[in-house]
Amino acid sequence: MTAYRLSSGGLVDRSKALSFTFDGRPLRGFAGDTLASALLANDQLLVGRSFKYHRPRGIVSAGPSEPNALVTLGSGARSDPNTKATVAELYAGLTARSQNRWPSLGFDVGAVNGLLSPFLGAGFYYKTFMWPRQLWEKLYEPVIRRAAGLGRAGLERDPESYEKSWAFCDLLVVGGGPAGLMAALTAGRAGLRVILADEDFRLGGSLLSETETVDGGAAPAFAERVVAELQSLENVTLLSRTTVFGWYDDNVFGAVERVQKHVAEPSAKLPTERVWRIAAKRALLATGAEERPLVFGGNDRPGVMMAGAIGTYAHRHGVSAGKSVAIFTSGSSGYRTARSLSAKGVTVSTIIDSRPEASDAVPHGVRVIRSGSIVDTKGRQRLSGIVVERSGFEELIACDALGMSGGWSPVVHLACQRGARPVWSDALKAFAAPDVGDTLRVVGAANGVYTLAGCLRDGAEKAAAIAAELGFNAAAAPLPVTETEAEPSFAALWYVPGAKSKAFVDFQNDVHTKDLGLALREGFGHVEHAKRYTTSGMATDQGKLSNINAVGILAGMRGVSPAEVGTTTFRPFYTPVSFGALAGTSRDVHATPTRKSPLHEWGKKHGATFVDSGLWFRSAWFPRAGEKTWRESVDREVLNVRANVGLCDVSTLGKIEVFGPDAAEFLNRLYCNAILKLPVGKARYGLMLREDGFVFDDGTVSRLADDHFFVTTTTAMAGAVMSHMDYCAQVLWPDLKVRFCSVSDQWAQMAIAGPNAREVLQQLVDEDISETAFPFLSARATALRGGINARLFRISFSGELAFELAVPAGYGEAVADQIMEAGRAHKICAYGVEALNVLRLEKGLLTHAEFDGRVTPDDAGLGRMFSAQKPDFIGKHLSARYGLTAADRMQIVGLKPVDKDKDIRAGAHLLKEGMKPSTLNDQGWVSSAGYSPVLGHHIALAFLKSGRERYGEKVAVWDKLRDHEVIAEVCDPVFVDPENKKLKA
Amino acid sequence: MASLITCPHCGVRPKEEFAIRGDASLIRPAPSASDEAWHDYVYVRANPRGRTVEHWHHIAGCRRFLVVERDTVTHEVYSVVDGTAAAREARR
Amino acid sequence: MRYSAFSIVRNALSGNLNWKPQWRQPQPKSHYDVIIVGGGGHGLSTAYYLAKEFGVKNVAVLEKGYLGSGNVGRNTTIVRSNYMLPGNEPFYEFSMKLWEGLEQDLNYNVMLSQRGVIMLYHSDAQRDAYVRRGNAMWMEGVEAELIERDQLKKMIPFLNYDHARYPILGGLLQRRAGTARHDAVAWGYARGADQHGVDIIEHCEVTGIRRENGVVTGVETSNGFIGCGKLALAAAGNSSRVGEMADLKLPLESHVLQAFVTEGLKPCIDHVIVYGGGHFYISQSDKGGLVFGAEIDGYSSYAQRGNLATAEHVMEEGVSMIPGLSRVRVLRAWGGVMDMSMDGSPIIDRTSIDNLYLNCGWCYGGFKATPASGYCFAHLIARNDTHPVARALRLDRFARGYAVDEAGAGPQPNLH
Amino acid sequence: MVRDYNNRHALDQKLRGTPKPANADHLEVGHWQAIATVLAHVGLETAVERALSSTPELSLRYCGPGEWLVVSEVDTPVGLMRRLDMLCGTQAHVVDQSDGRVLMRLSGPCARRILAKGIGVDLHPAAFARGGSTNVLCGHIAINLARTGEDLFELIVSRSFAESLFDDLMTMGRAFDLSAAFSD
Repeated sequence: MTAYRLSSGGLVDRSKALSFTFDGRPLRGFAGDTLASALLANDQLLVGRSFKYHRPRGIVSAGPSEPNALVTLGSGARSDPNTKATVAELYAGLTARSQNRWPSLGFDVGAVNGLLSPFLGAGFYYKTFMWPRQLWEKLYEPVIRRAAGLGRAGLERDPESYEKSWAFCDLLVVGGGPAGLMAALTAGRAGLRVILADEDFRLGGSLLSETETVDGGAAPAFAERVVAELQSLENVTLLSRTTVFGWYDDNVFGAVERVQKHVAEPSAKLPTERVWRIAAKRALLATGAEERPLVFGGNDRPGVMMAGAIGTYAHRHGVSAGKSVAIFTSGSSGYRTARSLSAKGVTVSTIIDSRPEASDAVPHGVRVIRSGSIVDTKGRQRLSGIVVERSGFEELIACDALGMSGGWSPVVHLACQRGARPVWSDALKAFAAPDVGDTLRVVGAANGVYTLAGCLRDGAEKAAAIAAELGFNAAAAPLPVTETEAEPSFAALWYVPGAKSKAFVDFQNDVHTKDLGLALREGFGHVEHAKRYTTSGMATDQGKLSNINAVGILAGMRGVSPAEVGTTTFRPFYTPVSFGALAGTSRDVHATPTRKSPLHEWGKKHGATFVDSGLWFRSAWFPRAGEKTWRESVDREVLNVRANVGLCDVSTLGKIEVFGPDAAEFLNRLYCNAILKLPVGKARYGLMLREDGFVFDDGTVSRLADDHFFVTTTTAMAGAVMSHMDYCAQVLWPDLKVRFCSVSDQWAQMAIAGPNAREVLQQLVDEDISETAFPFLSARATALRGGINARLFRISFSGELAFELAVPAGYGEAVADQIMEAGRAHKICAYGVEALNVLRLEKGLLTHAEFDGRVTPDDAGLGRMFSAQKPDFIGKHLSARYGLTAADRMQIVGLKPVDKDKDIRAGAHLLKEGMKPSTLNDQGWVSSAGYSPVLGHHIALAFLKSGRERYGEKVAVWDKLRDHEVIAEVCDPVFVDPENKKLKA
Repeated sequence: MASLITCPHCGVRPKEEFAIRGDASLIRPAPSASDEAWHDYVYVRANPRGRTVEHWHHIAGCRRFLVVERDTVTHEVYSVVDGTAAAREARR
Repeated sequence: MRYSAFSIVRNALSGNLNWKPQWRQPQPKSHYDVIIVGGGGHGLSTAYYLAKEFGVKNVAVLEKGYLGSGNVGRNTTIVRSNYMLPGNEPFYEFSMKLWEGLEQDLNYNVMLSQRGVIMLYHSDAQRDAYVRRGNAMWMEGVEAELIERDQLKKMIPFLNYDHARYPILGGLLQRRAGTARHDAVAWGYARGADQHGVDIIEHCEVTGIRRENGVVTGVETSNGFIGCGKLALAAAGNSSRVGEMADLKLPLESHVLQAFVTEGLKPCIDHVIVYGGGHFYISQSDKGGLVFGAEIDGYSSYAQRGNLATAEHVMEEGVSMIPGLSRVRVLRAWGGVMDMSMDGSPIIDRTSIDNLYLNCGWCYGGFKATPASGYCFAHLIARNDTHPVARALRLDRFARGYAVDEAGAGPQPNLH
Repeated sequence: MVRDYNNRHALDQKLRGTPKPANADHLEVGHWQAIATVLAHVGLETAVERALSSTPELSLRYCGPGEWLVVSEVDTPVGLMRRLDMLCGTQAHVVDQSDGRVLMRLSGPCARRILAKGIGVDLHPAAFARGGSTNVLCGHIAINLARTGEDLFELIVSRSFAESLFDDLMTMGRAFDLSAAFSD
């Protein structure tokens, strides 16, 4: 027994015992404990195994910088690997497991790596495992992968939910310690909209483990009073359990709130975690400072901890890290911790001070060894003693806990995430925050102000200054009264010479001083190279404790100042953030919004199978009783449309109203074919190019009045076309008098196609829709019997006599019902996009399966639509380039299998018969293919080099990917009714 | 800039409301312009390191093309103006 | 010093004190036959192949930062040759073959891991597009497999088969594709080039290009003027800036692409998986971190950092594809500056200026191209003749109407 | 054959038969109202805005320069078109959107907090005052948002997105027991 719970004190609620397990062992802690403090209270010193050498490791810190005490919390689909025990809030029923050990934490086979360490130095893997080549994936890599990694992710579906929220404020205070609380209080009283975020579950920061008094009372009580006042202010939002992880452009911060991570039975109404995006006019970083570890032989033995952490466990959690504590310090802070521990009744035996002289007060009964250094530690899985060297003499001192205090490093992470580098300060012997302007300022210990009084003052002053800048009046309130305290002083001690065993710099990644030496020797002395070569600072703690020492050591070895070495780059995330939190609610079927057609319910009623089309659901086919495959349904639908009539929902097409005296001119410039002289009451097929001459989209243009057009786009490109039109109207031709807006959602649109279409539709409209009165490509606003506004178009995407009828979306279903009823006698059926696709394929009409962004109008057989006479339109000029007009371009053709029983599949490539497959011999590819129930065999559309000259030629349709090859005859792409007799019937 | 854009019509808006089109300094050549002029317009970009102008389409807002003048290194925004006004200005 | 198991043992026994720098830190000479601007993957591999394959040994690589400080050290390490267009596929397959012999060639373990890259499809149309691509690969003799849903479920059981917004129907797999350790590629090429006599000069920024009578004669640098016979630009995201020094205007925009890594985990993802419902892709490094990314942030940028909106979108796609990622924690995000070209494909070519050569436009596909890019660029520089697999990648393709537009998105860089 | 056609609401499937009692935070889905897009002729933006603002029955929602959604609780869609034609038919193009848009009214003490989960605009009354309206992104869906009272917001969304937006809002409001129903 070494670590234990003190008989009294701390901010834990001793009346609320919480039971939990560690590696299956039932243990007890109190409300207010972290997992780490509870483990210590139960004398569980050994918590994990290191990454490379699988060395036994214990708790080092009392916060987010923890490199060692990583556990897996929870089980099954609710496991959280790599959780830092030092920040995990204890709750009843918590289960924790150690990681990276086999078979058990106490006996880990992987520890053999430690014996092999001379061979496993930094970068050893770059120099070996190359012979024979095949063994890398088969042997070396699997072994390396299994040994590496830390916790285990089961990748099971996460049962919990997440969300996001925006927040806006005048002042964001990051960190709820003395400086942060004072800043929030000052700004809050002045009336600013303030957000105070702190990663801890209890606000107060260092006040919670502070022994000094504030306003004559205990520091935690002061914190509590301030928090209470802040809570009472309507303009202040307190976010505890919230880590600000990133600082982004425009002073926007990312923060993650652990809403229910500390709850055994989470409420379904609340998210587990919530990501905040906080847009702040000003921000104050009150993130404190990190105590530095010391790099000495055996410094990773469980029981060796940060001195301040020992203090925190004693004061905040009422836990002593040991029966006999030693402190190794390079400055005054070690003494301060020793005094506070003594005051708490924790036995401090020895202070080893690296400095020859010091004037710090020594608590009664504590031995001080000046100019001392620790060269080794004793004990197996827990510390039993330290080997102290002084003036060439070594002494073994028994102790079961050792506190390291190597001075302080301000936590300036966030301030350095947008490109500015931290600045070396000789005065602070640390890297300080750079000046990043007014929007983000650093305050308190993060600003190198280490006394309690200084922090309180700094927070109040900076917040008052910000209030004034933003036009608020911050009345000067008296500062809280504190005890007199000197700024801590320390010597920069990057590593302790004379190590008798490995002296670790980066605990988690097992980087020790020799690794850095090797890196330097091999030319990796640049701080970024050293990091990448040794992996120092790349562990889950991102080097919060180790980076500064690595820089110092490199500086020492290179004989330059730390300023010259510099730091590696600070990047989000300050501490790791879950995928789930960042994804929020956008997951699974809610990954993107869903768009539903006004005829969705109508489709459902008719048994539609739906298919995704971008954000839309579309009716794909309508299976009927007895139909076993989709093909049966589709064939029936196609044949029925060709023989009788069908109704298809085409509401998902993009629909745009275009108005204005220059509307015709605008559209004339937008499409490659002529629009200017389109008569009122007429529709026209339109083809749009990109400026580089390739087809962008196709659709129809209908002129409803001289200055009023109705334009449709494909479903897929509706948004892109609308944006393109915005660009053309606003930027390219701002002087054209044209206005337009999307009406895609206003109209339900139906295609009624087939020889009986007219008979069916005529029952709904009074207007004469005979061939003479309403011929092919007519377009008209009309009304249904019963008075509903409608638009009627004589256009066809099937080659049949067809109409498209648009009605206000809400009426879509009722009108479709009516058409189906009217069509019953005419054998109407509902048909979906699959049948639509076959119908258009039979007719040689093209979709974005053909228009893949690399196709010219001529490639597509639409060269006649390219109006060279027009002075200007998008894509005209660059269409003339050699590569777009070359004779060997691939052109659209039809394909028919020579053996009519064979199928052709989209995606196959084309080869001349008998030619060897090769990129050079590749003749083209199949863009669309399907079974034509009308013809009784498969057909396809394909792009073939110089295809139009090759009708009648036989080509190999080569689908090596699916081991499928057929011979097909090249033909005209129009398979059905090439004379358009049905269309114009 | 990469977090918030102040739209002259809609106010301060998050980045995800915009679609970025690209270089706003380009002027579409006359139909009769040379092949080289057209090539440069469609394919060549100054791609400055530092101050640049870029079209941001406020696609989830006013649907206006905005000209955002900004720095490509610091991401500082100098001005945001409506694209039509800027286009007219440029043509003058 | 040749690396081998023996050298490791021998050095270990002598306390690892005898290892030598992996490349020298030479002072620049006053003149080189070839100067390469950019000490990233492409610049270093160009130097290596120039010296080793083409006998041009009087070469310097000038790097403004530390070696490998550009995109070679900040990518998602994917290596593949699963392209569709005839202008691309032979080039990337040539690269793939070089990868497969690279470690032995360099005597440096770049940890090429041919674990397979699978691109998921979620609709019939997407499947057809991947079939087209797979067959294009086979045309070039590159193996590809179409994995259908049932088979995929066995192979990768943790994908979102049951609740996905866009159903996962299958995938296109290239088994030979995979990952490599990015930094090691830079270091391996640097060491190899150095051993062949190439001078690698770090922290040497090119500030001007000197021309006499229209011919390049050398570069002004932060270390003074250095003369050269030929000047080869391999400056990735800074290509436009370096090109500007020679009055070259390029079809490029620089954009930032973010990448991410999670905390280390025991092996759980054994392939490189690419989401077809967005742009997300993910693999697991040998150290255990899940390495992933998606699309560029969308605005032109020279800042090596990204924005939160894009990062959140990346996570949305990730969780949509693999619901079990939800509780995995993301450790770090970084940004690389991509030289996005106008058709999404790279440029390896001479320029209108004598003795000035250009290698740029890698978009976010530069890492996998590192060996072939260097080899073909070296071929061009040494022989003044385009390597056969790089013929489609010339600069004049835009003017001639031969864009190599794999995405079919047209001349807007941020759409590629 | 002549018949009456039934107009089906986009959220019919979601809300038909929902019990009416509303919680403190409530989402009321407008059952019927007339909505139109008004696009001012180039140069006449101010005149059109003046004309539209002069009619108390119409509420004006700003979309962009010279573009508004006009909402009427008293007119039929055809009636609104007629009224707008008379008001500004020579100065603007008027497009019926009554079937293409769905209006939702979010009210309650937590309305702002609910919306903050999807909308990246400062909704503090000092920044977004009563009477304000704007197009904005809510989650992944573009909407028009108006503040019609201290704790009262109206959202107008394209019909095809209405179900998705509705689902999103209910998720955003779950912590506050957000209820939903058609308006009477």
